Amino acid sequence: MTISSKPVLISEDKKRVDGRKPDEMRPVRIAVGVLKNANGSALVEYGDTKVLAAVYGPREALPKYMTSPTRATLRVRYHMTSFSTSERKSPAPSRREIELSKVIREALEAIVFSSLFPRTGIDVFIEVLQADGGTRTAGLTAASLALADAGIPLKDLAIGVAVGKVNGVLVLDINELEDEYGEADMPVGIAPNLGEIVLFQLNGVLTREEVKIGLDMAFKAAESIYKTAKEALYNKYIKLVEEVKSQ
Amino acid sequence: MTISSKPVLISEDKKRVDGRKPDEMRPVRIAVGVLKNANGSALVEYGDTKVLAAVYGPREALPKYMTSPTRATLRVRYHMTSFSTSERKSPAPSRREIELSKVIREALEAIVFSSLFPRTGIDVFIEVLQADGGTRTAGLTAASLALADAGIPLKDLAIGVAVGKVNGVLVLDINELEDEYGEADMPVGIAPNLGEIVLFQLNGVLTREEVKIGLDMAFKAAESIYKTAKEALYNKYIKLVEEVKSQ
Amino acid sequence: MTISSKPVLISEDKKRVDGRKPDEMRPVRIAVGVLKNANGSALVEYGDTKVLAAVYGPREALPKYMTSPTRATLRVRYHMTSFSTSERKSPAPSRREIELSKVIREALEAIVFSSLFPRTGIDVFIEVLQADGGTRTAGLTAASLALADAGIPLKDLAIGVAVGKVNGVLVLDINELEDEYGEADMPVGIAPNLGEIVLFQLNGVLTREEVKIGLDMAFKAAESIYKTAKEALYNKYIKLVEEVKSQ
Amino acid sequence: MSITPEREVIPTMQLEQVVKSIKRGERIDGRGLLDYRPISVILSPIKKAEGSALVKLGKTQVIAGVKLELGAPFKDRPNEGVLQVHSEFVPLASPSFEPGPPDENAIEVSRVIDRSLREPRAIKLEELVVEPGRVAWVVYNDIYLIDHDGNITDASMIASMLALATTKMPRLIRTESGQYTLDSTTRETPLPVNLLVATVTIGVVENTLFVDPNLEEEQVADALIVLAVDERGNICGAQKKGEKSVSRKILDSALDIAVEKGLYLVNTMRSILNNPQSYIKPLIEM
Amino acid sequence: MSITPEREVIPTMQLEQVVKSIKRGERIDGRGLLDYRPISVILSPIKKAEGSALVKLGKTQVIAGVKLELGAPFKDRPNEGVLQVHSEFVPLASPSFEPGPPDENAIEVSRVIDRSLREPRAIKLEELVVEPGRVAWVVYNDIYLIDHDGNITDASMIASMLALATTKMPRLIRTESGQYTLDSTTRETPLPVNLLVATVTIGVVENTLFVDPNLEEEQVADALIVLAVDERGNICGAQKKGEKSVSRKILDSALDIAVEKGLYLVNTMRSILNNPQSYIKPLIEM
Amino acid sequence: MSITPEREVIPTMQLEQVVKSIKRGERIDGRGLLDYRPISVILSPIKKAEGSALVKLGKTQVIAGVKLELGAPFKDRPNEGVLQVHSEFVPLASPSFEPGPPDENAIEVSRVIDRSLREPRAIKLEELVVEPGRVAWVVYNDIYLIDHDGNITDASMIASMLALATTKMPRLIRTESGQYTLDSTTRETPLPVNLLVATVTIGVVENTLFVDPNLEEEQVADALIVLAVDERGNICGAQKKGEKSVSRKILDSALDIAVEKGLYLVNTMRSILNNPQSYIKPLIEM
Repeated sequence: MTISSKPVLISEDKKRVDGRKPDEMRPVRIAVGVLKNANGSALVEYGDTKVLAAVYGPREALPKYMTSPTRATLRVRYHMTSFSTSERKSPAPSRREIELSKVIREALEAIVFSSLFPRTGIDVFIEVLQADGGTRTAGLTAASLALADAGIPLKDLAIGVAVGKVNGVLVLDINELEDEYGEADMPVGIAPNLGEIVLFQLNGVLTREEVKIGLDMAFKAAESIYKTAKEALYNKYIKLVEEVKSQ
Repeated sequence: MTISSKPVLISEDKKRVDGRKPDEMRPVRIAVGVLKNANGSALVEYGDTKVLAAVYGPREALPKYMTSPTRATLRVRYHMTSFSTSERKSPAPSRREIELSKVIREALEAIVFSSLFPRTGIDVFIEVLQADGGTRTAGLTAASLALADAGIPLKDLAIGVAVGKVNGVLVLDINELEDEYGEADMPVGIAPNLGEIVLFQLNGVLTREEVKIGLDMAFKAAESIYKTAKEALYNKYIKLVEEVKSQ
Repeated sequence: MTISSKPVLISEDKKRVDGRKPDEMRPVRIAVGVLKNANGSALVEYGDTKVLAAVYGPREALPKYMTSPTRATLRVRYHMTSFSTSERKSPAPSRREIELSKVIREALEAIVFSSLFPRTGIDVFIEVLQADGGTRTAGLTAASLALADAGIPLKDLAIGVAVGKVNGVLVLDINELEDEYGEADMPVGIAPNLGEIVLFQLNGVLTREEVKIGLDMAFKAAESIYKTAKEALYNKYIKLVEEVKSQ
Repeated sequence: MSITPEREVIPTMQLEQVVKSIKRGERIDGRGLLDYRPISVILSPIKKAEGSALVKLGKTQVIAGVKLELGAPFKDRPNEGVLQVHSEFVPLASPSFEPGPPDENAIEVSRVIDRSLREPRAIKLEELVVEPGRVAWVVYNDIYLIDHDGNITDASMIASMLALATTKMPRLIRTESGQYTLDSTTRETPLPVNLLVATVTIGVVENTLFVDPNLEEEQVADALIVLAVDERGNICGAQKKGEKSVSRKILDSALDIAVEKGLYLVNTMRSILNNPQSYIKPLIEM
Repeated sequence: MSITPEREVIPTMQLEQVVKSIKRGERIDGRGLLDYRPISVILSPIKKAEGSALVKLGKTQVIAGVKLELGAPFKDRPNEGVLQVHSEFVPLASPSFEPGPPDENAIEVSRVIDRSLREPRAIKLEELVVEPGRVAWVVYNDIYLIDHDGNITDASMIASMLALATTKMPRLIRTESGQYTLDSTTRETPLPVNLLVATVTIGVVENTLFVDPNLEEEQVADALIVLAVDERGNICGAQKKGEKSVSRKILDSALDIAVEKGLYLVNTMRSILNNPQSYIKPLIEM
Repeated sequence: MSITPEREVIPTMQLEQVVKSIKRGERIDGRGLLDYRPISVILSPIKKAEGSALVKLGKTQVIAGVKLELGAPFKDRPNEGVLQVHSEFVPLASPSFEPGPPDENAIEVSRVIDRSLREPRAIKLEELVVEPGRVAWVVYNDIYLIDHDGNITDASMIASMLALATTKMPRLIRTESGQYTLDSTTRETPLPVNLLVATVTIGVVENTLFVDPNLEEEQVADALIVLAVDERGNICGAQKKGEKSVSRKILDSALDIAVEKGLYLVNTMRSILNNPQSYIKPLIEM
């Protein structure tokens, strides 16, 4: 890998490296129900970040792990394919992947009505197909949509979006270059209808006020992603209805 | 390791590096019942390739794996001792050993009357003591003899033999040098009485016709190895009878 | 690490590298009941060697391992913290730690009345905080004190002490420098009241007579460590009584 | 250690139906015995990889990605680049897959594909050495199965072959101190490919042979015969799978079928590669 | 893979008591909502480590040890030393810990501490390079939890920070052949530390916030918000934990609390470091 | 972690018989207390190894193989070759062995043998350095137990010692660029051996001592005392095994027995090594 000097992340006319304004998301594309085997699935793209999620369950839990008499057990795996990153990633789970699996599981625990399915397991598998910043937030969005697609009752969707700080400016939905050379990356998971935060991390240094402004930006962006997500769910529903009709 | 240039594998008078004719096996030596603890065992030598196999079972399966209510579960491990190869082999199972364990298990599934022993496990352990080409085929022969020695009802023995192509000539039972510098290695597992194929792999490039000719060679060789194998079983039986008589 | 030439381990006036006489222990410091969660615990120092032991149990054994209908199952782990050694130690268990866990477990089996607690597990966890020679012997002492502190009936304490040979002289309780450059390290575990040996290893070359003399030294030293150990147990008992009174 | 797998529990009625269909020569999904399912392809979906392809074979979906690095050649192949094939059966692809390192089935697929590429010299590894014995290109061909509806091997092979054949190598930079690095932002010369290879997976039910088994057909098959065929019609790999034996006659027929269908698959790939732009499209169509 | 953990079984009566106490603003151990438990410290208990500290936060006990080695810098950071943070939840610390490699909880703690040290540049890693791109100091910050009574993160952070701030580097020797070694018998210059950082763990029970949860309080908390604060009062790390969501209002309050209590912890550490001799004492007092 | 093993379930009657026999001084297989079982040996059965030996001690069978490679010396032993001893209890040797990495029993055997070879300097490691601190011979002594009928340690030690003492080193080649390789087709000078070492395993049942326990005797023994003895009669290794303690008196007696039987085993090995041709024979006699 060639070592480049730190690039200019915000141009004089306040444009970012990919031409976006500070509070502008990358194009968000969402498809639901993309896999045959899984009970629910979703493919989510934030720009060049592409994440696939599948849900199996509620299903009889394997003997390998315990179930609970009062609720469904969630098993969540966040995993990066080996070709998703600039340098090939070893397929073995890294410490980062183990941490993010936990953080995303806890975010999903907050939205799943798990008490409806005692003694079962709900498995959520996330594969990052291409990583260009924001894989955990796109992954959270994909996971909650796959849960919805699987028909599992949810309190709300969980929408992930990262706020960053680059060249002193707070920006929305940072890409890899901004993450690498910027000052902060703050991934936030939001349940837009509940107005609640289900995931919150900070990697970098911000003032207390910057955190609060960043949260405002995240809440606003979550609303807009939420709309796209609902459309994707609706599109699949429409398609299903049409299929039924045409039979 | 010194890098040598490719050796002449077939001399002008059609002899191979070890002096054999193309359709000539290396000396095959077989002994059955060579271990005290195992329910059945066999030591098989194809020239300098020496493989030991042991069978335990049918026995109560360990809690670690599932049993079937309708059949015996086979567990097969093909393993190379660390001193069996030119460069010392790490004792941890390699991807090659994992694949060959599966291939040999499936070959044995085809000859064991496994439905006779529901809810039990039959364990087959193969240790390559010295590797000079044809370890999986000698291993298959040894495994089927160890099963026979353990008194497990078999549809037939499974006899392994490899056909190779070296310097453009199809040859029987290739050794390591021929494997390394030859054009193809085609291991075949044959149930001689049934006339059936239980293992079939090809590592190399052959025409469709060459594959068929190679199969003819393998079937012929299997007949001859089968004779040696039966003698070894008979010898052990004779010895047992003599022991019983002498008591 | 810089390679130093072999140091003089016994000076002309028969003093050792740290000024001790051949049959002199390093200062032994013992505290019992140092942890809140564990049922029993002990911290033992032989000079700069510092070892912490904790006991959980008798407790319901986890499904991961079998219990016995006739006795308690002992699980013993001897482990070195990564900062305990001169070169940082990987936290993964080494072959040495696996062996010493077994050797210490067998020593403890000899003193625990395990038949009093059928179908339970007694877990002994030893962490070496700082290693300066004699970690297994200090660890054994700590483990038996943690068992006593947990109220588990014992036939006797097990006191560990190492005898070494340096510059041709038998010496007591060798430190790391003496271990590294000396001729022999003979760790001994002794049940002082029973007069029995529960652990015995030799790493080095000794004559048969030297072994016997070394054992005499070890038995003598064990008596003295035993006294310190009993005081530590007594101190904790006194403290408890005072606490109860003051309530 | 290889252990007899537990059977998937499928209602017997359904299984019988699958078997009957095959014997009748008309398969449950309406195909003839020697018909492949529709093949749909997206080329280069993963821009971060030097090459990639998503292949749908019926409802089976596979993504292959090719990553290039510099490394040391194998000791016994000082004058060649290194090819590494890995296959991951990630748990999102099937209810029967568990997370963890590749099991024997995933390892078998990757090794069959590895040999089928290596033996006919599908990749010109001899052109991928930088400094003999010291530095060579390492070609990682990573295969992710994302939806499993049978015949993983053939789908994985098509995806691998297309990913490799569309791989563009980044620029190699030699520093003044004689070290090598890659400028991973560039995509320059194509990876040197000698020829195309396909695998043909043939199911056996009693004496009936059929190609491209779907998941249910795999579950009723006595055996599967995987044969790799290169564009010259040679057999360049073989693997019998499954717990039953096959007769000599069956194997001979399978060889004939393999050559025919192998060339069909090679031609399908060739026509895609002749017109790659039509196959570069977004993963999500809005 | 992350799996919903089994709950510890605590008598419900007791749990209810813990919740009631928090809501009443007077905690079961008598503390106010924003009070930390007593902090007791032994500096440099492990002489074999270049730096070490034992910290008791109430009954939670943690030892951090710092080992220094020479190694290669990270490829993308050729001009910096390497910081490695590892946390081990050894089974002697709690009846619920099992032997084995670090689980997701131990990994999370070490990664939160790693980021909270790295991002505000608490250690001057740029001063720890020996030969750019080739040789650098590797700083291992190893954290052993030895008794678990809640709030592992804050206790681990205090122990790490004190161990790092009292670390003395051994002499670096350059041999004639241009190799480097360390004279591990020496302890010379202090490890270059830029600033002090604390983490503040805030528990949430319904709408009540409280700091430094003990084990029982952790078990009833809806969520935990961990916020790292540097000595300038900036937020330099954050991690929401737990299975329930938090409102925007709660998070805003948590940020305010974190800055206040973070500076309190930084000051506590500062006063210890200003008078280190008082904190160097034997592990066992006779 | 070491866990109390489950007992093999043997009918109690039979166990009692074994104990009674020992106490009576006449063992179940007719031996006296201080008699070893017959030792039968095949030298060099594995030509691919630089040295090898198959040893049958009664019905216990062990193969040791010695492989030589070039590698780096240990950092703290720059002037010595490297000895690596590994013992594998492969599952074909006993119904109670499972596949997997070596367990504590296999590790213990290999470490006892390693120390017993290393401490008396049985191998002249100082003659096995090629370039101090950089290149040295690495001697892998790999022990495969293939049939387990008790006293694995002594059988493994005899096999190891015979394999090492008959090892022939391949030719070392120094290339023009100063690299070293081995010509693995050659077998030239013998591995330099200083002296022979045996281990003597002594069983204890109450106050009775006996050597070379078979499997059933091991199961009833209160403890096993393994003592390594070199050809000079020195004690060069020791390991007490088993879950019961031994008295000082027992240990003293064991030391005396060990020296006597150790020299017996050394002499047995010496006579084999003096006449190696008689012990080079095929594994399978037809």
